[in-house]
Amino acid sequence: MTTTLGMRVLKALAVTLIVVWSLAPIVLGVTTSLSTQREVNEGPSHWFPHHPTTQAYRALIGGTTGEHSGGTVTQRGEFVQSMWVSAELALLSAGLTLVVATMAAYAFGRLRFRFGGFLLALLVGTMVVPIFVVVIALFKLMANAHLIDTKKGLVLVFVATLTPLATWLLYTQVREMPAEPEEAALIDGCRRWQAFVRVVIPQMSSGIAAVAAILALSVWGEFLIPLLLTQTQNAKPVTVLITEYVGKYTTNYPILAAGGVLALIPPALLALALNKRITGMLAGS
Amino acid sequence: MPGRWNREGDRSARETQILGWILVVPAMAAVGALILYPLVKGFQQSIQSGGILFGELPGYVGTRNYRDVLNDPTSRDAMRHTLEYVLLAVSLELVLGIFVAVTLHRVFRGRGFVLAVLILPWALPSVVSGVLWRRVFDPDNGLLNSVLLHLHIINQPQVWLASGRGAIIYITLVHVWGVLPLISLIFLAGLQSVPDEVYSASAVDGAGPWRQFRYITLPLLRPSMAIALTVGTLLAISIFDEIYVLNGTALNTRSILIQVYNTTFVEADFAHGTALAFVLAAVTAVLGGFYALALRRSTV
Amino acid sequence: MTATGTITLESVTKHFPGGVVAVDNLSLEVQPGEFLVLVGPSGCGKTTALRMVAGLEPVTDGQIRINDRVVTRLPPRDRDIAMVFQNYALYAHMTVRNNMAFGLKMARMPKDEIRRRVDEAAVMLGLTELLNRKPRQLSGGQRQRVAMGRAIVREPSAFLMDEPLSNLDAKLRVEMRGEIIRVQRRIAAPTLYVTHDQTEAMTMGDRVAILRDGLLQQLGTPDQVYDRPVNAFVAGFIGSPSMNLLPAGLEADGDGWAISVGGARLAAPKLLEQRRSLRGYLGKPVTLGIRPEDFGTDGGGGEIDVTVSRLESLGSELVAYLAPAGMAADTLLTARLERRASLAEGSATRVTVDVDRLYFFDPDSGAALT
Amino acid sequence: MTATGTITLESVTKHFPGGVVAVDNLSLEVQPGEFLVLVGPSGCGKTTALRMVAGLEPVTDGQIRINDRVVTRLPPRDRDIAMVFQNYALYAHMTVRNNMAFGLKMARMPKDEIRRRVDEAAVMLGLTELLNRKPRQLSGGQRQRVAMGRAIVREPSAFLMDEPLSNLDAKLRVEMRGEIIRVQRRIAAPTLYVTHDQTEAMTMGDRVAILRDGLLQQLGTPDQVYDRPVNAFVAGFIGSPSMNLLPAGLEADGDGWAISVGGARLAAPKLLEQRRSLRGYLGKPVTLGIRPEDFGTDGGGGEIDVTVSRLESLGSELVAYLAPAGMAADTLLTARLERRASLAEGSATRVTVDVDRLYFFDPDSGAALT
Amino acid sequence: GGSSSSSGSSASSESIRGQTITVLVPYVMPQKLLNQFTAETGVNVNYVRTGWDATHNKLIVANTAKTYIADVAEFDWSFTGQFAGAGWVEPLDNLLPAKTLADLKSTDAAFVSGGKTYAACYSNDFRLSMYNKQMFAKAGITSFPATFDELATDIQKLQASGVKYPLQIPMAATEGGITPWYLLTLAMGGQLFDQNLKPVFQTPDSAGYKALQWEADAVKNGWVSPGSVALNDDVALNDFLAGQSAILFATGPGNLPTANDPSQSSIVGKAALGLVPGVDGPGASFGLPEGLSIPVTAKHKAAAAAFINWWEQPKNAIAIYKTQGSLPCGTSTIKQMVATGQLQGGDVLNQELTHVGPLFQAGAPIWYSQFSADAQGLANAAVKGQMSVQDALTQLADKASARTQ
Ligand SMILES: Nc1ncnc2c1ncn2[C@@H]1O[C@H](COP(=O)(O)OP(=O)(O)OP(=O)(O)O)[C@@H](O)[C@H]1O
Ligand SMILES: Nc1ncnc2c1ncn2[C@@H]1O[C@H](COP(=O)(O)OP(=O)(O)OP(=O)(O)O)[C@@H](O)[C@H]1O
Ligand SMILES: [Mg+2]
Ligand SMILES: [Mg+2]
Repeated sequence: MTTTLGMRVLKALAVTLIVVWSLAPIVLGVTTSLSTQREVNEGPSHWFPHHPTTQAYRALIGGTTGEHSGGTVTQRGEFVQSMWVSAELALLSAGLTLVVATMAAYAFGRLRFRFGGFLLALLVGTMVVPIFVVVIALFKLMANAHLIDTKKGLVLVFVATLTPLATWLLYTQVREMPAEPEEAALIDGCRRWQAFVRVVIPQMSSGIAAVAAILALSVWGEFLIPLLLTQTQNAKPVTVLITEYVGKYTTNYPILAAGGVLALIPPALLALALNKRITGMLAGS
Repeated sequence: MPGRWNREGDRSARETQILGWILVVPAMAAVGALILYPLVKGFQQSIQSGGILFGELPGYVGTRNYRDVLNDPTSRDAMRHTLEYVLLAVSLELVLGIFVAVTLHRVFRGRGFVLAVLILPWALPSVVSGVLWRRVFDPDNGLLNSVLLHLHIINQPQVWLASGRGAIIYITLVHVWGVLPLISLIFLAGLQSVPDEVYSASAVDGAGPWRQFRYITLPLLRPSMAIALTVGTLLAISIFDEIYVLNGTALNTRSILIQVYNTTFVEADFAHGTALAFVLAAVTAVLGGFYALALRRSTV
Repeated sequence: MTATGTITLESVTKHFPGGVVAVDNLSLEVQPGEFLVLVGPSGCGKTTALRMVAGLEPVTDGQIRINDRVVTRLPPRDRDIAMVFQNYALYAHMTVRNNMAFGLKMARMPKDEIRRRVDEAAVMLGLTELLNRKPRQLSGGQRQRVAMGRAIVREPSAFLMDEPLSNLDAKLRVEMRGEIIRVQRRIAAPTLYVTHDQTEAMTMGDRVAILRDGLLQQLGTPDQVYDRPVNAFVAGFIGSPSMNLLPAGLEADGDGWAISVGGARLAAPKLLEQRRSLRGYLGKPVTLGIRPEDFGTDGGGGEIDVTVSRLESLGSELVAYLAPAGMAADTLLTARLERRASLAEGSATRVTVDVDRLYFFDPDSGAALT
Repeated sequence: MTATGTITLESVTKHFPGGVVAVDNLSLEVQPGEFLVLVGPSGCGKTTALRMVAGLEPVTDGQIRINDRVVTRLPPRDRDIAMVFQNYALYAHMTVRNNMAFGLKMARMPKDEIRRRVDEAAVMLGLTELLNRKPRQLSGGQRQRVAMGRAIVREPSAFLMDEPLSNLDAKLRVEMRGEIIRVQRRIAAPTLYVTHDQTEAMTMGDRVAILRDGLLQQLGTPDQVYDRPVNAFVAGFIGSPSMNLLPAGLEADGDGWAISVGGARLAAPKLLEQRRSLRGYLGKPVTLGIRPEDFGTDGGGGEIDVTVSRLESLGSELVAYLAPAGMAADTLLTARLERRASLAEGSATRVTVDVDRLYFFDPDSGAALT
Repeated sequence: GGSSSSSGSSASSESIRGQTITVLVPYVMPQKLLNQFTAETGVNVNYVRTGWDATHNKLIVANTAKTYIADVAEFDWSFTGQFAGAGWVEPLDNLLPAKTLADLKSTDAAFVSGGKTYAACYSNDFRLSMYNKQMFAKAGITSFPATFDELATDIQKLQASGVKYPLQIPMAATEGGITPWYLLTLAMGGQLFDQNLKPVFQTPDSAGYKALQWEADAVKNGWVSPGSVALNDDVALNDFLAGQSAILFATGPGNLPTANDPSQSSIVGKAALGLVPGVDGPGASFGLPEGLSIPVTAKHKAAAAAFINWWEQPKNAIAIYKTQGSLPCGTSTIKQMVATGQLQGGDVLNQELTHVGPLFQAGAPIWYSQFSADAQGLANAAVKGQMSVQDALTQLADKASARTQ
């Protein structure tokens, strides 16, 4: 659509605003990660390290050997391993949740079946359940099933906790989707589920991409559930590992910040990758 | 003779029934086993005594725990604070979330980058963002103080989080910073089902960007708004990390969930903890239901 | 005793929530291999009827059979039909080729055969160049042709087409008409075809069904519905421009009958007097129908004095709007005349009417008086 | 010296990504208050042209002016146009009333006035009963009328209409044609109107522009393009059924000319010899054009021996497909004949041709020889 | 030490061979040391390092669910009342060799409840002060103040010499922000609770009251920076390390090495430990030791006991100290470290140890955590001036009294 210069300036302004708002504290994180603990302690004059160093990153990846660091000691390989765990958890959980939720959303949105409305309300209603209420029973359940400290177990729990939101989001999209192409598919000889897989899902792909981002990022940032359900490096995501760098007396800011900065990379890549799938209005031109 | 064809059995409708059930089974199973079942257990916990830990015999105590937590003055204060967090955070998130989503809904060069930047606050592990914000708000050496001092906006360092109102506002801002990506993505997802052609038609009808937003985007975002409001309320009502990191369990900023956390994880009093958490969940559920009903008016 | 190649609707009714009765007790049989055209004013229930036959819309009441098999409650896929949707309903995420191939893939047809059929249909529809585009890169007419292609590659047991040519230009439309008929004849699939185009209705249909407010008005061959409409509604609906319907009186005039219409008095042909139902209207008001092409500027028949209100040239012919003398001021007769007819707008003249081709209807019920 | 009420396209070009040139160097002026009909085969660029005028599609090259104001880079809302979209583009979330009122609300018109205008348009369009429905509860034709209503309530500085009547039945279409013209005349807004309907093109347009593959072929009054097409393409495109185009030879014959076509030989009228451009084709092949209505079964003119291949009755007339003797086996002439012409399918007969109305084209370039 | 004999408990070492135990502790342990343990006992160790804050949460959840989580688990002194009261941990009295238990006698008082010892100390933490020798020298002060009066004078001297806020006390509403009050209460010669666990801090003449008043005054008088009311202990340490203040009050012994670590500290070589001041002469301090416990849900209790015993051997404890920085607990171990000069600030530490007792004479009560949570909020409100000291302490006492019912 043809647009005016004023509009374009406004848009640029809006974009800049979003970038600055999101990025400002992150920049602080980056400078912190490039400082030494000492410079961080020194405060005001040292927001930008006078002597930038990648020491924190090296410590994070390669492990520390120094003594008396009061619990902020890192071990070689640990961080990278946790990043992998996080990535694996995010992708598996988001993927599985998408499958489960898309199916449910379609059923609730398009198929008339008995108790559908009630089930939808029940499902979406569980969104409000605070983890504190279920944590004991959940822990027992997982322990009995030997799922403590396994990625499998975490994925299951994530799927259960994210499915309500994902279903709701996708449900609204199913409702807005024109029915005709799906009907055409039914006439073309599809079973309902085939029409669903081959026509409805591709039709919704941009919405699904946005929901996928929401899900993967939710899992990536999850803390309490993996904290309680994991023990060893086996299934310990990066969010949990990073908290271990907070010691009893001291917090190693650079290492913590470096961990945070590195933990941002996969989500950012994911957003970049999904950008193309998320179609928008063609603007600007 | 109406309905005389029904004897043949309605295969089409029956298939729909069956498929409907098949499609929702996985979702219901996952949620049923891992949320609903523990929820029932949790509810049992909330109407039981705390047990030997608190010098009592285990057993059901009815609504006693609920009465206890509702009568506790600190809980009451925490509820008031939580209400303030929720109102402030949710209204900010709604406005900013729609703003961000609408901006990013337009395809422009570099959108991928902006999208990637947008989600960073959310992707940042909460310990790290807590530590960073602490560096910002630190009363002695904080970034905020040093910037404002430098600009001569203030002439002595401020203890940002000491006073009630101010502290709640700052903490809410930190909260919104972290949650905005999620809310924006919810709206962005909602915008995906808005067909381009209505924008063409409305442009021709003389609607400028603002009024397109007002009359096209906003009404079509209704369903997403219900979701965003619910999620926003959910996150704000259970605000925890931001407060804990920035101001500990200080009374002037204490939220319900800090109270819940203290009760369950510090005091190991799951009976009262879950009771309080159930109160919280009930409030959220009522609000969520209210949003959903208020915004239900179907769009198409 | 199965009748292959039929579509039968038996007392089919459709209520929409909100009290709209879209289709009302419709009974209709598309006979083996027949091409049945469904016409009617906008909103009369044509699309709804088609959708019920396809199984997309639950039937409120009644029964639908395809090839004598009751399909009323069967899912669409078990009905083996192909449908062209009024709004195309293309698969936005598939190329033109895949849009057309989809139904065949679902039928697990071999790849080669699919390719062959799609290519063939693409040639027929002039889509060969566009096979790799996505629907949003097509013009309206191109999309419509893809929708058409998707149906014809299927070779189903029945065709349902909802205004499949409405977005095509006249030339292409003539070609497509031929192609559709050819395909349909070859497959011998019974076809329900909705159109707004008079020419399509008249030339393609073995029979024509006229719907109004969900109610079937008439079902007959094109000539039947044109020449012997059962009521004023059908008479006015079939034929373009529409038949002129005028209040008139039927009077005895000497040894014959005469028709008084406005200031004019037309001598009725003797044949009229043999029509039983007309006799009762002698001396009473009737509605008189005159087709635009039954006017002339020379030759015999009755004569009416008119003022030429407006002339429209269609190139090949002339449409004249004529204000007859002695009738309500805003009455205008539409006449199709030879393009070389020498008339001038505003001038008063006298036109002839072919009195052998007059139609009569009851002024209240609209029923044809035959 | 502003020309109010004009739309001007100056060398407007549109390339789509992927190399499609949808509109190619199009220059066109819709004059004050003029109703200009844009026709052309499916996919020739009509919609694209309209969208560029509306500001919905960026112009690759060229300039667009409305009322002499350059609008090429202005957003749609600053152009004050109303448009009927080919696919309606209704606001799915608004009722019919709000769909129509939207543009007026945007113009901050008083509530009463909005209500009045919408009600008025609804009556005109037969939508009164449907004002509180949502688009998805409407039939195709009803939706199209809403799209129409949305445009006409506006009283804009220019109208753009993209096949606004394609989904309406013949009767309604005739009515709507009149209404559109009335509204347009009243507002005196220049109008670009895309249609596939010959009758609409011929009766509504002050002038007709014919596009082909994005290129303007001819711009002229309906009679001009019908009677004096500039090339074989226009000749074939305008008029329905299409003009018959046949390979023929122009030969000297005694003191005059003759036209040999297939086995027949038609004496050319004297007048032909005065056509400059024709002279050079003496003794050479030409493309001969005969309009279907220029055939007859009696009367004078040239005569051609034919076999009746197929007859189509349109009720009011007869379309005959005739295989001429002495021509390629699949050549079929289309003739529009009196419905009472006594022909039988399969029989051999002789038809007459009005030799005064023959058209000639260069067999290679297709240019008309005048 | 004689490893083979000491690592075997009363259970035969053969029966535990081949077992695998899970150990859950918030500190890193070099694999090399674990390998040695395995070599000695045949027990494999699945060592789980947890986050400091998270450990308690994990244990609470697993124990409430009555589910296995580890064979050897972290046990903070503050857990004692809660965990022992709920019966979540095994008493160690019969599981560890008497000799080991005796060596830990002084520190294990914090882990005793109902006469039984529930954990073996491995991190000998207590509260004392750290100060900046250079600033003291500049202000002309030669020794660290032993009494609160001296402290007051010295603070004024320090201010006069240009240190704006000489004192650093964390007062945020966190566990780290409330310990200074506990410490001050003890140092001022009082107690928080009497023998019957009745609160005794709410009257103006009580040490607890004076202590909180002292903190509030420190804010008011500008001894500490105004931001102290929102200051957590780790930030307080950082600020001290950055050379922003002269005295860090109520810190742990493990922080001296940190102050001398050039990668973290700007005051390398300038920091020294100081005894907790008192009313007249050094005051009392209290220990916040961490120990190793065996949950009742443990699968291999004998092997777990063997591991704890192994850890407590001086040789191993010192090796672990070198990687973790947590001060060992065994009397013999400390002696050995002081003797060999492996302990920074050893003499002051040794002296302070003589003043250290448990915060609760009879072991931490079951409701300690609740009390602490209440205290954090109320004390914080008092130092901020949002509540009077009297009101805050009255409320706190009321709550505490209600709990003891
Ligand atoms: N987005 C696009 N990308 C590529 N090609 C396109 C796109 N949109 C249209 N086209 C092509 O541009 C040409 C002109 O399209 P346009 O829609 O203007 O045709 P039209 O004249 O309106 O045809 P119709 O009568 O069938 O609606 C067509 O060949 C079409 O395939
Ligand atoms: N979902 C619906 N809810 C209520 N009424 C509906 C719905 N769909 C269609 N209708 C109404 O049912 C009637 C028949 O609609 P249908 O689409 O069958 O008409 P149609 O004959 O195909 O008309 P057109 O020629 O305009 O496409 C119309 O009056 C329409 O408004
Ligand atoms: Mg229809
Ligand atoms: Mg078009």
